[in-house]
Amino acid sequence: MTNEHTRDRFEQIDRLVLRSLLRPGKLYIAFSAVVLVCLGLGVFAYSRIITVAIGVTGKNNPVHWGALITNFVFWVGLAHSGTLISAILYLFRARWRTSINRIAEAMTVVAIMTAGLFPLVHMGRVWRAYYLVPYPNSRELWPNFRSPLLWDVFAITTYMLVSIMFFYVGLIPDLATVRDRSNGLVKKVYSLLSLGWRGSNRQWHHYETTYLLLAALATPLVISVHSVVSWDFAVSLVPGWHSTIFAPYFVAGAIFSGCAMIIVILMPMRKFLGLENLIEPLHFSMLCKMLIFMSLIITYSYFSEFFVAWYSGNVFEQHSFYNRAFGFYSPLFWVMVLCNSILPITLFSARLRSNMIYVYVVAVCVVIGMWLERFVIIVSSLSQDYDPYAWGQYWPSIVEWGITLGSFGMFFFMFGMLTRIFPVVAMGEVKSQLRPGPGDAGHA
Amino acid sequence: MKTIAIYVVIVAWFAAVVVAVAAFGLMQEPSMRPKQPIEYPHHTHVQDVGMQCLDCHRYAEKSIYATIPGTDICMGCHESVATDKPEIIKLTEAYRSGKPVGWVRVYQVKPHVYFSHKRHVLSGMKCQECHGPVEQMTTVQRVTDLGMGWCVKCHRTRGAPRECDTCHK
Amino acid sequence: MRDKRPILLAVFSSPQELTEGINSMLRSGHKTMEALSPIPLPELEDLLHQPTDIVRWFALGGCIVGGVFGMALQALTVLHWPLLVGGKPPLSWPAFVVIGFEMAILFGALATLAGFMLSAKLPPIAKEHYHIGCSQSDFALLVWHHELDYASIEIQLKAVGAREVRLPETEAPG
Amino acid sequence: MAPVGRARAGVILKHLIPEEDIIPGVSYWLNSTCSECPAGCGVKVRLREGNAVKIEGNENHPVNHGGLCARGQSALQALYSPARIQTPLRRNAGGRMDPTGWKDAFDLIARSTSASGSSEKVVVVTSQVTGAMRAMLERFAAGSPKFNFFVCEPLDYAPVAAANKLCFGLEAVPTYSFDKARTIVSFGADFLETWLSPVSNAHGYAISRNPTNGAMSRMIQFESYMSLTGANADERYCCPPGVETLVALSIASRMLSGTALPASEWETWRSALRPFTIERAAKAAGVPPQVLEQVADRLRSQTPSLALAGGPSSHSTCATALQVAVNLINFSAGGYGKTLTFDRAEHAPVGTYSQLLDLVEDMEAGRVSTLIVHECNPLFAFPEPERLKTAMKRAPLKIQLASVRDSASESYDIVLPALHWLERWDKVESRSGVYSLQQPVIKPWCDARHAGQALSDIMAVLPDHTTRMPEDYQQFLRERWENIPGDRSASEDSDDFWKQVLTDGGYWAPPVSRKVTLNARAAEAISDFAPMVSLSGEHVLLPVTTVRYGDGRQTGRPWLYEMPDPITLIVWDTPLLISLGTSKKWNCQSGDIVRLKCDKGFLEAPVYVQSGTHDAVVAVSLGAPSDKYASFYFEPANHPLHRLRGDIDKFSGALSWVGTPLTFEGVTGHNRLARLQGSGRQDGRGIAQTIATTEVGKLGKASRRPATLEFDLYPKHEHPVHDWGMVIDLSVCIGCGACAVACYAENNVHVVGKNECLRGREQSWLRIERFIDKGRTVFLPALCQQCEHAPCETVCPVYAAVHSSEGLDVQVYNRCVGTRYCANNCPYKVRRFNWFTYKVDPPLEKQFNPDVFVRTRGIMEKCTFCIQRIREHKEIAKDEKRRLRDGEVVPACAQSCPTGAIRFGDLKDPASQVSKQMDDPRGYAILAELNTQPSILYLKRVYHADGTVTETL
Repeated sequence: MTNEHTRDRFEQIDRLVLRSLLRPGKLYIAFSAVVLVCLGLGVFAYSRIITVAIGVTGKNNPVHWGALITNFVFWVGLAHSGTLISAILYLFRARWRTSINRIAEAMTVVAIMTAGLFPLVHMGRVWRAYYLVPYPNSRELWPNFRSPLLWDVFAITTYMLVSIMFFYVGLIPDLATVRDRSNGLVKKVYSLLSLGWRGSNRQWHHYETTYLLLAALATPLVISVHSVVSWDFAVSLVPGWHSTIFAPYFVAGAIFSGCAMIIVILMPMRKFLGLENLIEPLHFSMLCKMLIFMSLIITYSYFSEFFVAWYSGNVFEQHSFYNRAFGFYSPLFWVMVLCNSILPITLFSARLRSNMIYVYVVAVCVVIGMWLERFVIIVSSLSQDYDPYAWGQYWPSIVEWGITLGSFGMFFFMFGMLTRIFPVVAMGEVKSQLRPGPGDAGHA
Repeated sequence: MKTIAIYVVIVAWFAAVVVAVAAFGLMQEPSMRPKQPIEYPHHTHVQDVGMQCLDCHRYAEKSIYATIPGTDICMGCHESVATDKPEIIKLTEAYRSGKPVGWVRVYQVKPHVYFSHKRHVLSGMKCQECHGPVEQMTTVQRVTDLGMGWCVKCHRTRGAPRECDTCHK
Repeated sequence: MRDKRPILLAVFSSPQELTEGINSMLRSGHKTMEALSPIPLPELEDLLHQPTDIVRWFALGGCIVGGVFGMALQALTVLHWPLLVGGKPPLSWPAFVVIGFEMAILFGALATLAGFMLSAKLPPIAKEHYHIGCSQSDFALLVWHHELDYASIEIQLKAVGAREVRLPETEAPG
Repeated sequence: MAPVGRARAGVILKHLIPEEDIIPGVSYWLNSTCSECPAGCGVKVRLREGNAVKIEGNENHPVNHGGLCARGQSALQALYSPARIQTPLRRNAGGRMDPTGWKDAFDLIARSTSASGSSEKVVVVTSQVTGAMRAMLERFAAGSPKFNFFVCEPLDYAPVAAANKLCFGLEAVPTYSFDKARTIVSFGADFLETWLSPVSNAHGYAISRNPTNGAMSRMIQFESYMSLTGANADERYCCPPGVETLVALSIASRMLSGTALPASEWETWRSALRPFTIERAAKAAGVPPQVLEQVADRLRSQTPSLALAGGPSSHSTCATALQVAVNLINFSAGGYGKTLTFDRAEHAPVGTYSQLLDLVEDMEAGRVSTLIVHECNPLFAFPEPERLKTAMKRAPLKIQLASVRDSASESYDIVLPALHWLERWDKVESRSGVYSLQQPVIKPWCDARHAGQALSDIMAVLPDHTTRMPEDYQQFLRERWENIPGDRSASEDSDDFWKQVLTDGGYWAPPVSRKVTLNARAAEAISDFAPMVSLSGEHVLLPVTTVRYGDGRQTGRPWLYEMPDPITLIVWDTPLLISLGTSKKWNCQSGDIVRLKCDKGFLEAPVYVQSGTHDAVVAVSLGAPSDKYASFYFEPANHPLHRLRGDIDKFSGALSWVGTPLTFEGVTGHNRLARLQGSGRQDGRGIAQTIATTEVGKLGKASRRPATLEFDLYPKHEHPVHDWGMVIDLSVCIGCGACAVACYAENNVHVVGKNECLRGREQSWLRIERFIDKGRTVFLPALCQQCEHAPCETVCPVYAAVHSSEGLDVQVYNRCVGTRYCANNCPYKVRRFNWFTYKVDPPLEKQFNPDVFVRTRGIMEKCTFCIQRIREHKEIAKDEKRRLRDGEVVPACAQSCPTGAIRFGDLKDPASQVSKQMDDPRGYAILAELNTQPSILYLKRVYHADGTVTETL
C-alpha cells in the first residue's frame, strides 16, 4: 500500500460518507415527508389523549397496559443492538463492526428517545410526571425507589445519556473532519460540536482510553437496562410475567430485534447513500449469524416458559400460557413464533443468507415478530390472570395505532436527520482499519 | 466568545420556557388578597371592639369548617351600630334582600384534602398560626399557599401525624 | 504543553513517514513534538512523551461516587419520611441495588467524559496549532525547536518524506 | 280491631335538631321510611350541608333490621333525579307540556271539571299507600260513591290474601319468619330479591343459615327460571312454569294424612287433593317422585318449616290454588304461629286486575271525569296499553301527581310535582302495628307539594265536593300520629313520644296475636283447579322481577343500571333469558336479538343463555335502562307485561303472568350485552370455596394470613393502634348486591355507561362474583383485600399507594400519576382507573359524599374500607376522649348487608367480633399462596351435602 494510495482511500472514504451531508436528494425529501406525515398523525393521536383522556385508548381493567407499553419495550429493545454492536463488539475486537457501528449507535440514540416518550404517553396524568423525578421539594416527598417503574426512570435516563455520550465521543474525530471540509455557519456549528478536535497524539491516546472505558461501562449497562425493563414485568406477580428467565430473555430479544432493525435500516441506506464499498455483504452475513444465535436463545426461552409453566403445576401459570397459545391472542402468538423462531433459522443456509431480499424480508418479519412478542407477553398475560371474574380482552384503539405509527415516524425522521447531520460511517475507524494494526493479521 | 454566546442563548431559551410555564401557573393561583364585596375591617372588630375569632367563625371548634357568618350575625350589632357607613349600608341591603353576601374565599384547601378546623383549634393552635395576624388586617390577606409543604412542615415540627390518610381523602 | 519556543509543522502522507519523522527528530534531540493524525496511531505512544492517563481514574471515581450517591439518595430519602409499602421495611436494600448500579454507571460515564475532556483539553482553552488536512488524510508533526534549528529540521523531515515543512497555522479549530 | 289508645295531644312534626342548630361540615342522620316498594323498610339518611348523601337501613326498624336493598338505596338518585318534575306542567294546544304554576293548575282543574256530570267518577290511582295517606284516601272514598281510589301495584299479592281469606277468613298477607325455619320450601317465590319484603326475608334467612350449631336450614326452591333465591337454594328443582302449583298440591296431599283436622273437613280436603298425586306432579315437574316425597317429609320432620309461593307462578290462573296448597302445607307442618303469623299482617290490600278492568270499562263508558294518578304507572302493568290509553282519553281530565317523570308522563293533561318521600312528613304502616316515620331530610328543591296535600287541594276545587277532606294534610298527619290505635304502653308525654319516634324511626306497637283455624271451604279453590300450561314444546313468556329494577319502577337510577344482575352479571340491559336447549333449538347465542311471535304481536330483544332456565321458558325481567331517568321505563319492543293474554285468577282477580305462548321467528340482529364476569370457571383456583355441613366440625383451627414462607426477606411490620380487618361469611351472602350499590353511594363511584362497561371499565369498587365450587353457587363480594404485603404498593413509583399504620392500603388520589402498574399487579383486580373525567347530570352531584374526593381522569381508585368513616369515628372518639368501640366503624358495604355477611372491625382488639371470627375454622384468604396477606378473611360457604348440584353458571 503506497502512501498515495492511502491518501486516496482516506479521501475516498470521506467523500463517500460525507456525501450524505450534502444537499438532500429528492428521495430523502420524499422519505422525510412520509415519515413526517406519520409523525404528525402520531402527534394528532396523542393530542386526543391529552385533550380527552387516556380512555381513548383501548385499555381497560384488567389490561391496563397495552400497545403503548409494547411500543416502549419494543423501542427500548431496538435501542440495545446499537450499543451492543458498538460496545460489546468493540470489546471483543470484532473489526467488522466499524462500518456499521455509527448507524447502530445512531439507532440506539433515536430509539431510546422514542422509547422514553412512551411511559409519558401512557400515563394517566402526564402533567404530574415530575412526581417521578427525585428532586428536593417542599412536600418533602421522594419517589418510591422500590418501584420497578422508578428503576426504569433511572435505567432509561442513564442509558440514554450514556448512549448519547458514547455516540458523541465516537463522533468527535468525524465531526472535526466535517468541520474542516465545510465553511460558513456550518463550519461554526461543527466547530462547536467537535470541541476543537485536532487529532493530536495526546488526544487520540485519551480518546482511545475513553472509548474503551465507555464501551466497558456501556456493556453492563445494556444488559442491566433491558433487565430492568424486563423486571417491570418479572417483579410483578402476574402469571406470564413473574418469571426469573425474563432478564436474559428480554436482553436476547432486544438484541435480536435490534439486529433485525439494523438490517432493515442498513440495506436501503447502503443502496441509496452509495455505501456498498463500506458496508459489504460480509456485514449482513455477520448480522444474520447474530440473528440466528439470538433466535435460538429466544426460542429456547419460549420453550422454557411453557415448560416451566407446565411443570410447575401452578394453575395460574398453566392457564396463562394455555391462554397465550390457544386463547384470544393465539393468532398473534403463532405469527410471533413464525417470525421469531422459524424464519430466522432458515438463515442457516448460506445461500439464503446471501440473498439480500430474503434477508431483508426475514429482518422485517423479525421486527414485526418482536413487536408481537412484547404485545403477546403484556396483553395476553394481563387479560387472564388470577381472578376469572376480572378477565377481559383488549385491542388497541385507533389512537394507539396512530401513536405507534407516529413513533415509527418519529424514529425514522430523527434517524434521517441524524444521517443528514452526522457522518453515517465512523470514518476515522474505517480509516484505521485500512492499515494493518497491532493484533490484526491483515484483515481489510 | 461567540461560542459562549450561543450556549447562553440555548440555556436562556429553556429558562424562558420554564419561567413562562411558572408564570402561567402562578396566574392560575387565586389572589392572595381578593377584593371583597364588603370591606370588612377585621382590625376594627378585634382590636377596637374586642371581638374574638370564634364570635363570628362560630363552628371553628365544632366542625371541619370555621364558616363565615350569615348577615343575621352581623346585624345583631349593625342594626344599630354605624348604620350610616357605606359598607354597613351594603350589608343592611344584603340582609334585607335575603341574598347572601358574595364573600370571596381567601383560604380554600384543595378538594382532595381533609382539613378539620375543629381538630386544629382543639389541639390548642391559635388561628393566627395559619391565618396570620388577621386582627391587624382589614380585608384578609392570605399568608400561605396552603401547599402540602406548608402543612407537612408544621406537622413535622409539632409531631403531628404524617400519615398520608391523615389529610388526603 | 505550553511551550513558548517556535514551532515547525511538517506534513506527511502516511503514518509510516510520520513515525520515521519522529524517530529522526528524536535522534536529533528534539523531544518536544506533537503528532496530528486522522486516525489513532498507537505506535507513537512509545515514541512521544505521553502524559499519565487520568481518564481511568475518573471512571473509577465516578463509578464509586455514583454508586454511593445512588444508594445514599435512596436510603436517606426513604428514612426522611418512612412510608410503608408492600410490607417492606424502609431500607429495602435488595430493591435499591438497581438504582445504585445505574447511578454508578451514569456517574462513571459522565466522569469518564469529563476526564477525557480535561486530559485531552477539549474544548481547548487557548488557540492551538493545527493543520486542516489532519482530519482527513494528512499526518502532521509539530516540532518545538530553537530558532536556529529551523533549516536542519526541515531538511531532516523532508528527507523522511514530509510533503511540506512550514510554520503552523495558529488557529483554533474549535 | 284492637282498642283505641289514648290520644296524645300536641305532637309537633319537627326534627330532632332544629335547623338553626345544624352545623355545616357535620353529619346528621335522620330516620325515615323507604317507599321504594311496599315493604316499608326503615332507613336513616345522612345529611351534610343540607344535602342527603347516603341512605342506609335503620337498625332499630323491625322490618329490615339495618339492611337496605339496592333499590332502596337508589332512592337518593330519584330524590336528585334530573327527571324530577320541578313545576306543575299542563298540556298546551300543541300537545306539549308547558310549565305552569300551582294556582293555574288548580284553576284549570276547576274549569275542566265544572262541566262534568254529577254521576261521573273521580278516581285516584295510586301506588301502594299505607298509614296516613291511606286513611285520607279511605276518608275520600267514604264520602261519596262518586269518589274512588284504586291501588295499582304490579306485584299485588292478591292470591295470598285471597287464599288466606278462603282458608282462615283473613284477607291479609302474613309475616314470614325465616329466622325460625329449619326447612324452607319455596314454590317460585323470589323471597331474597323482590317478593314481599326481601330485606326482612334475607335478614331472617341468614339467621336460619347459621352453620355453627349444626342446624343450618335447608332451602328448597321449585322454579322455572334462575332466580337469585334459586341460586342460593340447597335444593333447586327446575320445573315448567305453572307446575309449581301441581307440586305444591301433591306435597299438600301427602302431608294431609297426618294433619289434625276435624274428620269431615279432612275428608273434604282429601277428596279435593286426591287427583294430585306425587307421581303426577313429579312427572309434570320432571323430577323423581322421591324428591317430592322427601320434601313433604322434611316439611313435617325438620320443623319449624315454612312453605311459601310467589314469583311469576303466583301470578297465574291457579294462583289462589297454589296459595291454598301452601297454606295447607304450612298448616299441616304446624308453621302457623311459628314461621308465619298474622300478628303483623303485611301489605294493606291492593287493587286487583279485575278491579282495574272495571275501572277501564268505566273510563271507556265515559263514567270517569277525572283520573288522578299518583306515583304509579297503570300503563306499565296493564296488558293492553292501547286499550287503556284510549280509555284514558275518554276521561276529560287526567292528572299525574308524581315526583319523578315516568314513561307515561306525556299522556296526562296536568302533571303536578309531588314531594319525594325523602322530602315529606308522613306516617307509613307497611305492617300492621309498625308505624314508621317519614320526615323531610332535605328542603324540597322543586316547586312540589306533599302528595296528600296536593290531593286534598285538588279535591277542594272539584265540583260536588262533599267529602270532608283534611284541608291541611300536615294537621291531618299530626292527628294520625297522636291517635295510634292499640297503643297503651308508650309514654303519655307527647314530646317524649315524638322524640322516641324520631330516634327510633317510628313506633312499634306490640304485635296482636291472631290464631288461625283452617276452613275446609277453601278446598273449592283446589277442586276447581285445571292445569294451566300445556307443554306442547312451545315457549312461554315469563315476566320476572329482579333485584335491579324490582317491579320496574326503579328505572332511571344510574347505580342500578351499573349494578350487574346477580345471576346474569349483565349491566344495563334486561335480555330474554333462555335455556341452553332453547338457544340450540333457535340456533342463537347470547346477545342475538330474536323475534318472538305472541298473541299480541312481537317480542324483540337480545337473548342471554342462562343455565337453570327451563326449556319452555323465556324469562324477561321488568324494567329497562333509559338515559332519560324516567321511572317505570320499558322498551315497547320487549315489555313482557304488554304481551300477557290478560287471563285472570278467578279467586283473587289477579292477572296471570304465565301462559303467553311464544313462537320463534328468527334472529334479527345482535346487541352486545355488557356482562361483567369474564369467566365463571374457577378451575381449581380456590377463589370461592365451599364446605359441606358434615365437614365443618372436622376443620382444624384456621390461621389468618397463612404463613406460606418460612423465611421472609423482610421483617414483619406492626400496627400500633388499629389493624382493620373484615370477615365475609360466604354462607350467608345471598348476592343481592346491596353492598355494591352502597359503595357507589358512599364513595362517589362513577357510573360509566354501558359502552364503557362493555370495554371492562366499570368503576365498582366492590363487586359480587359468582362462582361454582363443588356444584354449589357461591356469591363472593370482592373488594380490596387491604393486603399486608400489598403488591400494588411496591410498584407505585410515587407512593400514591401506601400502607397506613392501621393496616389499610390507602390510595392518595392526587398523588397518582396514572401508570396503572398497581392495577396490573393486583391479583384481585379490585383497583379501578378513571379512564375519563366522568360527569353526572345535575343535580345528581348533590348526593356526592363531601368526605370523599371526586376522582378525575387519570387517577387510580379503590376501596379503603371507607376510610372517611374510620376517620369520622376516630374524630368522634377523640372528642369524647375514649377509644373506638367495636362495631362503631361500619363501612358502607357492611352496613347495607341485609344478612350481616360482612363484618368489620379492629383486629388489634382481641375482644372485637372480627378478631373472634378470624379464628373461624371456615376462614380462608383468597390467593393466600401469593403471600399478599389480605386483611379480609372469607368464611367458606356451607352446603348440605345431599343438596342439588349446579354445573354451570
